[in-house]
Amino acid sequence: MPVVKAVTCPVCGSLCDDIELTIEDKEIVKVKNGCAMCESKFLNYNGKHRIRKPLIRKDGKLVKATLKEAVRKTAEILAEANYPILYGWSSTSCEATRVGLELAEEVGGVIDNTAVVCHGPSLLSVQEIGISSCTLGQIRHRADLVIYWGSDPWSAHPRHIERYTTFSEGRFERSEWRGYVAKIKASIGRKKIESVLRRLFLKKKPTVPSSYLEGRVCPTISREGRKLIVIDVRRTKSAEMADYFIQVEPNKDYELLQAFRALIRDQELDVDKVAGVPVEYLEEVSDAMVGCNFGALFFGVGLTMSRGKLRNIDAALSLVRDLNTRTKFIIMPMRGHFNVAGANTVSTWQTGYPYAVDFSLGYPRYNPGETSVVDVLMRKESDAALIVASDPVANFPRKAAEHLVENPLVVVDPHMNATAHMADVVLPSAFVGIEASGTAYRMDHVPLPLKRVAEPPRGVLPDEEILRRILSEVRKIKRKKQVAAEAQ
Amino acid sequence: MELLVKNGFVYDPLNGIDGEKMDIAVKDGKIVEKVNERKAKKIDASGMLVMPGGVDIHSHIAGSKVNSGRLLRPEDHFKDFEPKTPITRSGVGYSVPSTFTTGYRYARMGYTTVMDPAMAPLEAKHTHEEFNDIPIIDKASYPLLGDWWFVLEYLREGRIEECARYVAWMITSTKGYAIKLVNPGGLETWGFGHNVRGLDDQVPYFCITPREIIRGLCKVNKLLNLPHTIHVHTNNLGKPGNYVTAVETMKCVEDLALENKPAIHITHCQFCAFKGDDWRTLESGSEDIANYVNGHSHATMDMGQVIFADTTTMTADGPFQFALYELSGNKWVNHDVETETSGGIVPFHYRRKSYVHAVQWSIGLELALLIRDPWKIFMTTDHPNGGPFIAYPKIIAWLMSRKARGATLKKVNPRARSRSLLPSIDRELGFCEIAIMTRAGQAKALGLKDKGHLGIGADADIAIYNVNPETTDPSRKYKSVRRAFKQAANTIKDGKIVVNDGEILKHVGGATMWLDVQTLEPIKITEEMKRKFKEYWTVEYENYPVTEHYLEVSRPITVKADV
Amino acid sequence: MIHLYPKKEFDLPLIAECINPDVFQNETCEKIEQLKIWEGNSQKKLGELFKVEENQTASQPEKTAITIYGDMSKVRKIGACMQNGEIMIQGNVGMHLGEEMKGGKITVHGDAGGWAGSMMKGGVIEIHGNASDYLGAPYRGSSEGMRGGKIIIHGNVGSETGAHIQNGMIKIYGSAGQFAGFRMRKGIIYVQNDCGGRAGACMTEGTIIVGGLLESVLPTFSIEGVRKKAKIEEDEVVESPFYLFLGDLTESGKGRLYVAKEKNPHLRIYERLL
Amino acid sequence: MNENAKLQVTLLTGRTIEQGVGKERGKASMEYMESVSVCYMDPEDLRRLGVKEKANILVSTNYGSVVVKALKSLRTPHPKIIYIPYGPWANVLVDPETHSIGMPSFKGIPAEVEPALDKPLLNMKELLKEQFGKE
Repeated sequence: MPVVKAVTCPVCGSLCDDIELTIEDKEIVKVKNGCAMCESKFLNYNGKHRIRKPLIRKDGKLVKATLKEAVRKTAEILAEANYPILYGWSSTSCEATRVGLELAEEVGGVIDNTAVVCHGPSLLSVQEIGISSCTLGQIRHRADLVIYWGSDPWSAHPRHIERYTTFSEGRFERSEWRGYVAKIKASIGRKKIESVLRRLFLKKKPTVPSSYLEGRVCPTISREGRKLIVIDVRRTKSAEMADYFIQVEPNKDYELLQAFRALIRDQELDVDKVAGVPVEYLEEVSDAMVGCNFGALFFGVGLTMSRGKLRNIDAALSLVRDLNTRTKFIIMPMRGHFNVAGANTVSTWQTGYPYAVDFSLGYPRYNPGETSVVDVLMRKESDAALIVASDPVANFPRKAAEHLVENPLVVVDPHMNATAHMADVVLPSAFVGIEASGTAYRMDHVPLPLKRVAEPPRGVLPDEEILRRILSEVRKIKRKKQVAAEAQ
Repeated sequence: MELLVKNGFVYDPLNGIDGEKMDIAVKDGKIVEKVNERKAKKIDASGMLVMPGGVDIHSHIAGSKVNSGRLLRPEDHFKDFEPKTPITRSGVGYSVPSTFTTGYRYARMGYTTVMDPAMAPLEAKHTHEEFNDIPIIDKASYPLLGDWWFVLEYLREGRIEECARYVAWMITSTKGYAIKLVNPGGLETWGFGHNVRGLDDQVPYFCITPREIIRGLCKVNKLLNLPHTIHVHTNNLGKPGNYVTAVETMKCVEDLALENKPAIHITHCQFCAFKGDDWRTLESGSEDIANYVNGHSHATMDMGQVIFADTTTMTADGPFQFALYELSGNKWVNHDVETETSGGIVPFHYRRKSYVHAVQWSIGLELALLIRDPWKIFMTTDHPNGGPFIAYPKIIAWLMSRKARGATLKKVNPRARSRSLLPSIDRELGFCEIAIMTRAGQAKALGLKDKGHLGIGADADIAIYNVNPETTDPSRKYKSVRRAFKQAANTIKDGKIVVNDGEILKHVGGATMWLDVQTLEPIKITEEMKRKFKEYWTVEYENYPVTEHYLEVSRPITVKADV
Repeated sequence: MIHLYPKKEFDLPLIAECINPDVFQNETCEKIEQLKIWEGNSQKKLGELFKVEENQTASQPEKTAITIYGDMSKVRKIGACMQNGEIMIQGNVGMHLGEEMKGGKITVHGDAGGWAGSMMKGGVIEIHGNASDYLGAPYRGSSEGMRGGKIIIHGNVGSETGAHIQNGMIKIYGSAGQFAGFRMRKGIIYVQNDCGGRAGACMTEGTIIVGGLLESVLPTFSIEGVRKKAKIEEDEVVESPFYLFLGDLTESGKGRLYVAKEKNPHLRIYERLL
Repeated sequence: MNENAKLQVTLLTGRTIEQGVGKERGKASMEYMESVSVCYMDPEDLRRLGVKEKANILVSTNYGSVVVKALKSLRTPHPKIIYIPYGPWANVLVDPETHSIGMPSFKGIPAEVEPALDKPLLNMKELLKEQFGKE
């Protein structure tokens, strides 16, 4: 049975590229090294929810159509629109996004990627503060303090800790669980380890302080080696692995971050508690931050989505920047979709801006809040929509989705999702990273190749190719229009 | 297709042509002896300058760092944009332009070859993806190798030939063009937030000094027979007193030079020509550097000229960028790359009225004018570090005209003005010297045989500028010279007319040049290397190299190495 | 005096930098109708979308005045960069009203969209309804906020009012959202009623006066004392006791945050430090 | 059971590994639906509400209300904080206000929970039909 090695996993922003797939009769039958989400994707991608034929809405019902008809219909919708939106892009290849940007420019539309509802605020804050960051290997080799804030890697990026941070083996810093994992690895399979570890952590006594355990003595972070701190509104699975957990009151992250900033500048605070956490606990953590050799702060959408949004990130970026005058510290957003970083990257090199790019005046304009897709929808301004590899009906607030489904709506996706159900044209596409090759960018901006390991269903094309066909059809329509206008 | 450029004043220094009125014939993208005059498309260049297409040896135009700079500065693009036309793609400009705009703007100035000087090997795919979206101009990139763990370890152990083989593997795998060193040793040290202070400082944990790295890679460069020398951004860059480091860096490879051939390129030399103990006592170290360079033949350099404007500094020199952040308080990006290198970005505004900035401005021009041989110093702004490349015509005017220098000098910080050497320098460069500093010399230093000249067989990359050397005295009429170089009358790329009067006529894809370094015995990827790979990087060995599929227009250059 | 009447209800966003007294000045109606304006992704003439009428008046100031009747909430960049003259809008107006305005006056009898008075350098903007977010704030990535002039809002405003303000005055007679005066460097922001949390975050200098309830004071502000009154401008002083906080400590700032004592009993805990 | 029990809470929405796995199986799959039409609550709050685990509850915010299945949270204590994974059910409830930065407020929204034993839990199709009138 052929085994394909070094496959890049097209699920989350960790972009693990050590997946081994066993292929039998052109089907993936076994997945090695992957997490639960990875396995689920590789083993089930071709299930019964797959779209295999293009669909066009006729008399209120989606009916089968030819690819040519569907492309033609899509091109007509886009070419006639006065303010179309082109949204998605973070679950497809950079190559497809590249064509998508050209299409957006051609039709004078607004092109936005899912970062807008994920780490868009982080990008806005980077644009004000900058960011002290690095590739993940730096953290593996050097970090002796790792903090996850508003992020639950155990659930959203399951192998992050093992591959890149606390449990990884670096040149200057050892893995915390190496002995442990190695011993168990020898006797039982990898899958079991995870459950063993999980059970272990659950058994571990909560040495964690929280606002609900007041009156206890402030625990100290004195352990040698790599330390793990988790800060979150809930005690997540990741929190249970941590050496130190701080439970912050919902919507109070900004206050906590600012308090840390003041503390690392040796400023005194007038208050005893911040965000429900006694200041003495914070002092303990800020000492750990200043005292480490190399610290890393990972933050998730817990910061970008709660009250304060971009300003939470502003404070986090500033905190890390300030820490660099005392020690080495880096910060990184935990990017969700496997190629959301790539979508931002391509958009930036072609237009100067990472997302929410408005081409309606013939050149790129950028102002999230004005040119971002949720706002455009809330103001009911768009008059057509192309959704590529995303499911906004399932991800946007209902009010925004309402206007979206009123627009002539085209969906390019391998699966029948909520948005596809509402669409006027549905174009089935190949799974990028399984049935189509390309490039994706990891959360630290390392580009990795996506492999084609299986054949797409007959007649199903990759996003890149579908978009090229739409683009060329749009150009044909526009040329015809121009000729007609000149003839008049 | 055949093309005939008629009656221009041709400046082709590599072929000894200095302003002769002659025709240039082009066929199938190459310069040829002659073409059928009746069939060929003719360009009337009478009363105009005809030069080889411009070559830029050092300009940050693509890759992860440049793109982070773009991302960081929406306010930089906000008012400088280019709308889509039926021919061109849209984009944004100023100090970090988007890819399409970068290609168009270079082409409009008559430039056809640009080298991106800093590519983190791990992120090489990114650079190449962007290259595909930079139209018209040919490109290449230098991988950053001065702090790569393999280099540090093999050099420490004295295993120079093995080091050379790995460097060869790396250049070929990343589709790179030359060995780039940035603050050698300092970037690894920056991994824990520190820096090296000089050529003989130890790199923590690696027991090697910057001097050993520079000498080691210089030897490697020779063993591999690479077309360009090592390309060095010195230690202590941007620190007062660093001209000593620059001179020492050149000295340290003096004995490695062969038959007067260059062995080292010191890049953006302006930034390492500072004399003085601190910013207050800063003065120009250009004379000391020029004296050294005038007396030796193993070093070339480029200016790194400062332009008074708001720009975005970006280098792989992480500690330097952090120092710049502390100095300016502006936003700061740091990006360290595992086992390889680092990088940083800080927006920066060079102001006429600032003493330090005015001194820097003066240093760049002093270097270019005090170094007698134009084949040794090339015109750059270290785009965008000293200023955006669109300012090149201004620099040409300053170099060609005392009056132009005087006009700017009048407006700068008085203390800097009184200390500037410029008033004492009478030298004014001619068009031939400009042609050397902006194309011929750069192509020669890069070892690009088909570029930078108009001899038979050369690539038909030609720039035509609307200024008449017989009737225009550049010393007095520097403004018309500036105008002419800003918008080429025509730019011809691979025999196609791509620009007419500063307007883009064609969107063609430029090629990506890279070295296919062939070692005597092919590089064996041993189990040891694979093991090391797993330990050092967080990506799999198979996913590391840049496959040729990433290069839309690939132009490999085969190099036979001696190892 | 020029009167503009929208010919239809707008659905698409419009970019209308040309609606500016400096542009209209000394132009005939016919010329004004020819001015370019963007509706969605197509370029139109002003006359296609608006009825343009001229009202002959003798006095100079009125000549350079523009009055717009109707809902302009989709129309952006009205009065951008204007230096002289007057614009009056009888209705709501869209984003970027008076962006980078240097002089003159804009009056809105309705609500205004985000970024009103963005990067303003001089002149006056008076809005009788509400204004949205980023009032007077700079463009993305820039820290060059409002530098001068005056913005008066009679209704409520959204979040990040006066972000990065470097000088000038913003007076709000209603309530304000979160992060008023974010990274403020100088100038005055007055909020007569309630104010969302995090006022003055990262401010280094300048003054913020909150007359109503301030949701919370950031932990990085320290109490300086109680003041009997707070001065907004020469002839406008609020006489009521205020807590005075200094901050933001994270930026070693010396910004002054006045919070009305009576309306904010939750801040009484700070009194033990006085 | 207390019919009139109503609880004022803070709603968080976010990712769970179950939702991640379900998503990759296909957005129309049972697994996906079952992973996103739930609400994780502190057991104390369930008790206060007088409902058992897996009972239907009605969650309401200023922006809408939807029936989901109550689940006991393992990550306790977090009284008065409820958690619904990203998906069409959560979207009915979240605050669309972006504060002019493009990002709606997905976390930390004031909400109200009440028992809804008599109200059905809609499937994806029914929910979309109810919300958008399209299928």
